[in-house]
Amino acid sequence: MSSERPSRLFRNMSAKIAAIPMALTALVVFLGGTAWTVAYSFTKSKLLPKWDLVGLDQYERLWSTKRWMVSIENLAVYGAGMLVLSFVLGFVLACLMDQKIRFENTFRTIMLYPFALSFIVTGLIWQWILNPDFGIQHIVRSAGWESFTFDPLYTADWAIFGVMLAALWQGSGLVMVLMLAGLRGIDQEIWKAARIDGIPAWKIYVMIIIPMMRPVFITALVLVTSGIIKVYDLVVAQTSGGPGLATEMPAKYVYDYMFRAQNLGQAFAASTMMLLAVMIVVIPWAMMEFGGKRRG
Amino acid sequence: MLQGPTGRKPRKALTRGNIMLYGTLIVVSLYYLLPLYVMIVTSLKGMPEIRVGNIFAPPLEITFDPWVKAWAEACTGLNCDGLSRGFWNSVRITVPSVVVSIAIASVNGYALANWRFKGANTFFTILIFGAFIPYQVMLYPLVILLREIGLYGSLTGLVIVHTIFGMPILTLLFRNYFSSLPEELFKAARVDGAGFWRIYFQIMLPMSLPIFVVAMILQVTGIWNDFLFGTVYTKPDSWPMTVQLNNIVNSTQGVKEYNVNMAATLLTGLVPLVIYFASGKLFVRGVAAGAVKG
Amino acid sequence: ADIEVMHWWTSGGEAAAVGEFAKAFDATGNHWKDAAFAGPGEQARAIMVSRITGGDPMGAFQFNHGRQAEDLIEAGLLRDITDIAKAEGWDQMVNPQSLLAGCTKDGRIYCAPVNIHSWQWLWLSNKAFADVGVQTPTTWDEFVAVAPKLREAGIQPLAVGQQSWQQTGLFNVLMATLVPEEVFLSVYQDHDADVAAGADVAKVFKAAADAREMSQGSNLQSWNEATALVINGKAGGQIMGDWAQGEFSLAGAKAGEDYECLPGLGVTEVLGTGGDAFYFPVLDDPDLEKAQAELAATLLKPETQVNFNLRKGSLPVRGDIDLSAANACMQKGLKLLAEGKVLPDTNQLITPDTTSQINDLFAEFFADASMTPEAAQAQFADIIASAE
Amino acid sequence: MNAMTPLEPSVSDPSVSIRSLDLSFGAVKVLQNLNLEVSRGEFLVLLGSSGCGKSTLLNCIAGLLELTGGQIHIGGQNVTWAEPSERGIGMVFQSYALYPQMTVEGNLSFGLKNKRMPKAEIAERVKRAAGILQIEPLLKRKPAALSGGQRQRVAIGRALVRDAEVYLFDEPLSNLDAKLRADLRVELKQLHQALGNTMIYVTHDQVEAMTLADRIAIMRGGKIMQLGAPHEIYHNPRSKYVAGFIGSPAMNFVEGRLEGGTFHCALGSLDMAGYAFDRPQDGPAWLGIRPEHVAPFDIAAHKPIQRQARIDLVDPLGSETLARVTVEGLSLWVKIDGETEVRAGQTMPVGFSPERVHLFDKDSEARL
Amino acid sequence: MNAMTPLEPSVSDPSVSIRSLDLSFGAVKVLQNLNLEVSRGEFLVLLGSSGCGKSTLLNCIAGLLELTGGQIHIGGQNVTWAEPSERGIGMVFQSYALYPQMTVEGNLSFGLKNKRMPKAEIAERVKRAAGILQIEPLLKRKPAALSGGQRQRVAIGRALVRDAEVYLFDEPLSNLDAKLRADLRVELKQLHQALGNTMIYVTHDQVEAMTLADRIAIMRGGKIMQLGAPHEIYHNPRSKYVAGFIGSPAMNFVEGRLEGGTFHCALGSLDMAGYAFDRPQDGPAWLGIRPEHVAPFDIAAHKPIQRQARIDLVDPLGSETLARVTVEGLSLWVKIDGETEVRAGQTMPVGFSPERVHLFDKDSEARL
Ligand SMILES: Nc1ncnc2c1ncn2[C@@H]1O[C@H](COP(=O)(O)OP(=O)(O)OP(=O)(O)O)[C@@H](O)[C@H]1O
Ligand SMILES: Nc1ncnc2c1ncn2[C@@H]1O[C@H](COP(=O)(O)OP(=O)(O)OP(=O)(O)O)[C@@H](O)[C@H]1O
Ligand SMILES: [Mg+2]
Ligand SMILES: [Mg+2]
Repeated sequence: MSSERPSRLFRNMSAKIAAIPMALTALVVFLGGTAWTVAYSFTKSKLLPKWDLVGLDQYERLWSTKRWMVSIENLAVYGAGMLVLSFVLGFVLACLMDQKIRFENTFRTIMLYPFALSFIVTGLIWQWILNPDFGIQHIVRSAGWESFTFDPLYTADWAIFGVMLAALWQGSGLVMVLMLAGLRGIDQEIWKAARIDGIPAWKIYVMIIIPMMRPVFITALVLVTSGIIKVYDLVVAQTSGGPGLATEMPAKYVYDYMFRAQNLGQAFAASTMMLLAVMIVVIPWAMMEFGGKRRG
Repeated sequence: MLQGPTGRKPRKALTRGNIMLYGTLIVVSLYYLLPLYVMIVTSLKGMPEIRVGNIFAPPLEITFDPWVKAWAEACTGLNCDGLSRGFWNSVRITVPSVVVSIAIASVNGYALANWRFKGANTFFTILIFGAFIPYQVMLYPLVILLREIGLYGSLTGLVIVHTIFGMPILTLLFRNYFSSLPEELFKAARVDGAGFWRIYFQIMLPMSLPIFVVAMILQVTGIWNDFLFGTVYTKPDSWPMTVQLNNIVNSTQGVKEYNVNMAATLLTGLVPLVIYFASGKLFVRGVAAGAVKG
Repeated sequence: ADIEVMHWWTSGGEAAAVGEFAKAFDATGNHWKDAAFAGPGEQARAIMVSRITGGDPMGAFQFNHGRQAEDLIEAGLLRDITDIAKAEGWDQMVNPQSLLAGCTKDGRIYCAPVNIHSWQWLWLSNKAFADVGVQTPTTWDEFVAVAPKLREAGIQPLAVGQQSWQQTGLFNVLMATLVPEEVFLSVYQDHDADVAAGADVAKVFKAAADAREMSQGSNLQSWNEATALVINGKAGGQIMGDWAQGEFSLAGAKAGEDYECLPGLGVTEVLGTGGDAFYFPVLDDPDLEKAQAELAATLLKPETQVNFNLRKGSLPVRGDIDLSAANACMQKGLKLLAEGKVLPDTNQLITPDTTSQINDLFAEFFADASMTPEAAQAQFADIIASAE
Repeated sequence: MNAMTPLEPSVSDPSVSIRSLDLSFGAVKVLQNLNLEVSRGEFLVLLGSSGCGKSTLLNCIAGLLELTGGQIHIGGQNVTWAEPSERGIGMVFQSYALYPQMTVEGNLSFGLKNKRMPKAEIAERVKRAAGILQIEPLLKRKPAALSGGQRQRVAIGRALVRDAEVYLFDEPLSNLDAKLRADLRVELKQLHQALGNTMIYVTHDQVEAMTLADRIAIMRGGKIMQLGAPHEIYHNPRSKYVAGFIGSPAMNFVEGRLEGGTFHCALGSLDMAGYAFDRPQDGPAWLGIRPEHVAPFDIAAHKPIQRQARIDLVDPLGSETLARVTVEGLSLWVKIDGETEVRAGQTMPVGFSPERVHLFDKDSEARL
Repeated sequence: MNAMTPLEPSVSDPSVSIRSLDLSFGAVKVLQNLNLEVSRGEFLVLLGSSGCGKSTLLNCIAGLLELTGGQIHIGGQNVTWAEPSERGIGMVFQSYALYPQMTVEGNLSFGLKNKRMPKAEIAERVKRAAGILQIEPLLKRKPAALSGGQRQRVAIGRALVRDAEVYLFDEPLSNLDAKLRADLRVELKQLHQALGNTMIYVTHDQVEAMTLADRIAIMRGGKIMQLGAPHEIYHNPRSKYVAGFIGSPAMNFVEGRLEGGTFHCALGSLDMAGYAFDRPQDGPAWLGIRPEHVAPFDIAAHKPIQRQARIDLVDPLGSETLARVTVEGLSLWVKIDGETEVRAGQTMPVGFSPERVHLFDKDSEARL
């Protein structure tokens, strides 16, 4: 009898062929691109990448730049706030939307529409709305509450929250929709069982639905975090990193050095640091999350 | 005999729960609508009124000129035909990019979730890592890559770029969704003699409508609003509408016409808006209801 | 032949100006294929560089002349147009000559300057000063002196958008006008850190601190919102480049009646000669090369210069033309140019890298009232010391 | 509303009482004017063909479906509109509906934790239920890593740990092997006796129905056909449907005419002397006789009615053997004890007595 | 690979043959060195306690799980690594696994469409299967709008419409009522006879096992304990486990010692003359006797061994009655026919003959 195990290479051939674009993207673009970036971070490339090695100079400069340090702090505050807020808001809204409400489509579109608008202008609108001279503060004050103060964008300590307000406005709709899609996949029988168990609705969500939606949460987590790490347009449009350095972000540092300051080497050093940080967190996590058993 | 409540529970519109529910939704909607309101109001005002006025005040004198201008008259360089110029380019870019990127990512996600093979997870991990790489960092390497394969400057090249950048999140989105569907269905289909593609099209796809909508929302928005890739990887002839939007809105030294900016932004957002609204029906409930017991 | 020209002039007035170029170029039997992309700096530059490195360059593109294109020139990607310049006699008629210097690298010319934009203007609202019952100031110092009055009356003395390029621009204007020209040059041209740390520059930082004081409460981002305040009389003044002119005229304000413009802040009447220039990537098609040459020549022809700059609101790069149609403020500028009261633009002197470090410094300085001028100056000197 | 009197006489002290219940899914009417009273501590088994509405009825009682019409009372309270959790019920779902992300232990204890029961007691109860259901080694697994029968046991466990006034079981033992099923049957019976709560239990297993039930309700097409004690259902079915439905293999039916106490059919004219008539009525009728009441071989000799039969088919079940025989052109099933050797083709005498037959009207199918 | 000889003698013309199969889920070893040969056209029933690995075995045969070790041959081909679709199998899943977004009709025809069968033939087959399964009115519904039993029937239908060389059925009738189940049992048997394909069928219903099977495999903990014809399994169990597992209610066991053909136990010393010893071996042993082999009342008089018994508990099942009795302090189940009236508390004689008992070694539990 032929008991030869056939070559593993040809098993699930279609699947492997279908995954070629992914493999190529991963290897050539992401891995290759990262390697390229890291390599050129050791050069003093300016407008064009140039193989002109300077060792760790770019890194030394990077870590002695105040703006970079402040950017990292800002990112930490912004990231923590955005993660928590967009998940809470996105999930709570998705739950509300899942209550078989009327006009679901309208509500959903309202919450999602900001996502469709270019930040170049919405940043400006939020600037206006948060502007103490003619925005909300002005309205409230002219309504009689003279001492009302709301000018986050012009107070260094609060500016980051002003940015968050706009970011949440733009991005939470998407998180909501993603969660809603997850909720729609949940078997109604589970609800029945939980109702029999006499569990209050919020607890059903927390204890049963959220664990069941783990995959969707992971997707949302990656989506939101990668958005946080890459945050750029919004800051440029809304505060240009100000007041002072109060809303500078690492990604903005990278782009500014790349295109505005024409110092590719510095930009690459900064992005290498960002990628390194991401790698330290993401790779072990992803290996654990996706490498193990088939299903969670 | 039959006293007390009987039959279907009457649906009272004004229960406390409903007031809370709709109340919350309406309050939240206000947060989402406030900036939109400001934009609309501004787009209907003349410039002098904007310079003096209160941003929340309704226009004293409604004018649609900014809309007309944004659509048909605003200049970008020599061409003064507003947003309308790039509209079809945008469509030409968005349609294939959305279709191709979603198609490839969903097939990838499906292959990863259901047809596990060696090495897949390593690639996938790199891919997820790729989600965190700032686009701009990859700008030049991709230029070089496309140049080497001879696709630089073509629409195909741009579609490839959009596909590449959409791939990490979309693949994750689909992989995670597919792996939360009951595995037995996949098994049953294999026994039924369905191959890789048939299972994908006939079993997985119909059960994944909500997630396809999410993917579509992500991609349509992202690609429709993109102008960086659209300009970096193609020629001016095929630049998307957002270049016009950017030009109208973003001129640094020239005069800023806020009303036209607002109108242009709102106009550009209309296409995604239509998609959002139209996709509502696909948000079906209980996609796998009745499939398995357990 | 069709020449694809990439530039960032997109708003209505700018577009009309570009139209003049196109008209003139098309008249030579070629065709100006327009590719406009707004926003100099990050994105436009990314596109241009990508197009060039992607092996599919445009025929010509706009840059701020200065040191931004150095790398491209070194990489041999840009065409040497020295012979065209010679043939057209640019070395004779370009005024000031420093413009051409900005295009020159190792003795070869790589770009065609087309206009001059200057930063050194103080725009003042007559209405604001009338409201507090004082004469509109004619110098910076007067302005500083009346500032408290304005503030008492609830008028913002100085409107400054909270973007670092505006703040740095303001500082450089102070630098160019409040201390002798040599100081400006030794700091920016020679990167002399000692001078940068010295007493003269300290004076400038003091003035910058005054400006900071006067701009407190200016809760704005973009420069034209600030201009709008000046137009409405809600702010006393603004230091901004000549492009602010456009906002005033669009609002129907008249120079001399509704507002005043003080070149050189009324202190040292001098203009920086920043501006735009066109570069020409190396192409391997002789037809296109010929067209490129014709384009370069056309850009500096007298009538092209007149028509373009009138529409653009900027100053022409040659001194031998008549611009009597220009408005009062522009006339002031022309006069200064003619007198040779010019300074090179900082873009020509320092790299974008240094510029952006200085931007960061002033962003911080203007946002943080507790940062002393001395501390800021020390950092400034460090940056200058490391400048290339 | 229509003030109907319930079909069945009211039981005393009803625990669950269902009045004129209607339920439709869109256009599909699933339950129609259904009335049912279950007394406190009663074990009621619902039997009925697949798709007749048993699960739907349980769902209505649990409050998981919105009624189209009618009322439901539990423990004397009108709970028609009450939340499922307010009804004091425990339920085992036909589809299990386990919480997929919780371990077996989590599934069992979740409801209890929610009631803020002390930890020790929860552990105690979970342990007990797991013991009864023989799932102790699985407590740390998630449902996905369980076999079908194990999942079903977890589903039962989730109901068992609770103190409910009324338990609703939807085919809880269908995926278990005979041995385990017998064990659990005994456990359930004991539990029911110990706790004294009301049980409404859907099953397809007649042994289960017969051994567990205080009363059995036979449903058909959303209506209750007969409600009574097991022996009554078995020995005194009110209609041909019930008679045919209960008993395995099913009752043999012979078509004929009843005339003055004699049944005329292919078997000849049979004297029905000894049959306990309900309401004798001449006309076309069905005669039913259960396979176990057709006596084979020598026992046939003792029966008033005897015929020769040819054996067509033999199904040895071990403890007994089923034979399909032809008698006078009619095909009948006969149950023979497992020790007698029979072969297809053989002939044998068969006999039965009129006391053991059932007569039904041809048209109304009601018992005569 | 390890060249093992299969445990069971090779059947001629094997349709499915499984050699040294191992399967683990992580650390849990589910199937261990399992060998099985099923011949062409055979109807093999897998019986075993819940969680013993039956579904896992079917999944392995279908190619839905990756083996840890061993080989599977179907129709003479080594299919160990083949795709499920290449194996020529049809399968009914225990969890149904219906395609939720397709109608019942779509579910049934999906496999056929995959084979590019002509439309007319698909329609024909679907109609036939729907007829057999009594689901014609449901063809346009989606699974979510079906009852549990209806879903199960759709799952069966999906396998039935196909021409598979081997059918794998995982408890296909567990959620159906007795009547339908009997109907389908007959249909399946006929279908099997008509098509002549191999069937591997998991069930918990012993009647199903006995009536359908050509051979029964009793599994325990991932191993096959005994494989044989139904009557052999029933009458000649090779081990105490098999003896106890098959038969409902389960066999009664009495502990004692076998010494020189006499079994000493609480019932006294029983002479085993007449018992067909396999390999008589003195020592501690179990004596097993099925409830239906304990003769009650007058029949007891004919048996060699007789005792007085007190009835503790009576379970009337209709066609028969189960009684738990105490004999000499031992508790035994006795099956009594349904017509005899018995009451708890009554005493009666019981008897059995040594031919009907089963003796097992105390330690190895193997048949003596
Ligand atoms: N994914 C898994 N991980 C770990 N153990 C598993 C997994 N799936 C099944 N098992 C275990 O493997 C054993 C065999 O499961 P299988 O489903 O084959 O049982 P079965 O014989 O079909 O039982 P049932 O009659 O209850 O359906 C069970 O004990 C089960 O707990
Ligand atoms: N959502 C639905 N829409 C339409 N019809 C439905 C729906 N759910 C169930 N039905 C129908 O209602 C009838 C009763 O279903 P139910 O589940 O109560 O049957 P059941 O008695 O439990 O049957 P089984 O023994 O097969 O589980 C069935 O005929 C079924 O097809
Ligand atoms: Mg049911
Ligand atoms: Mg199983």
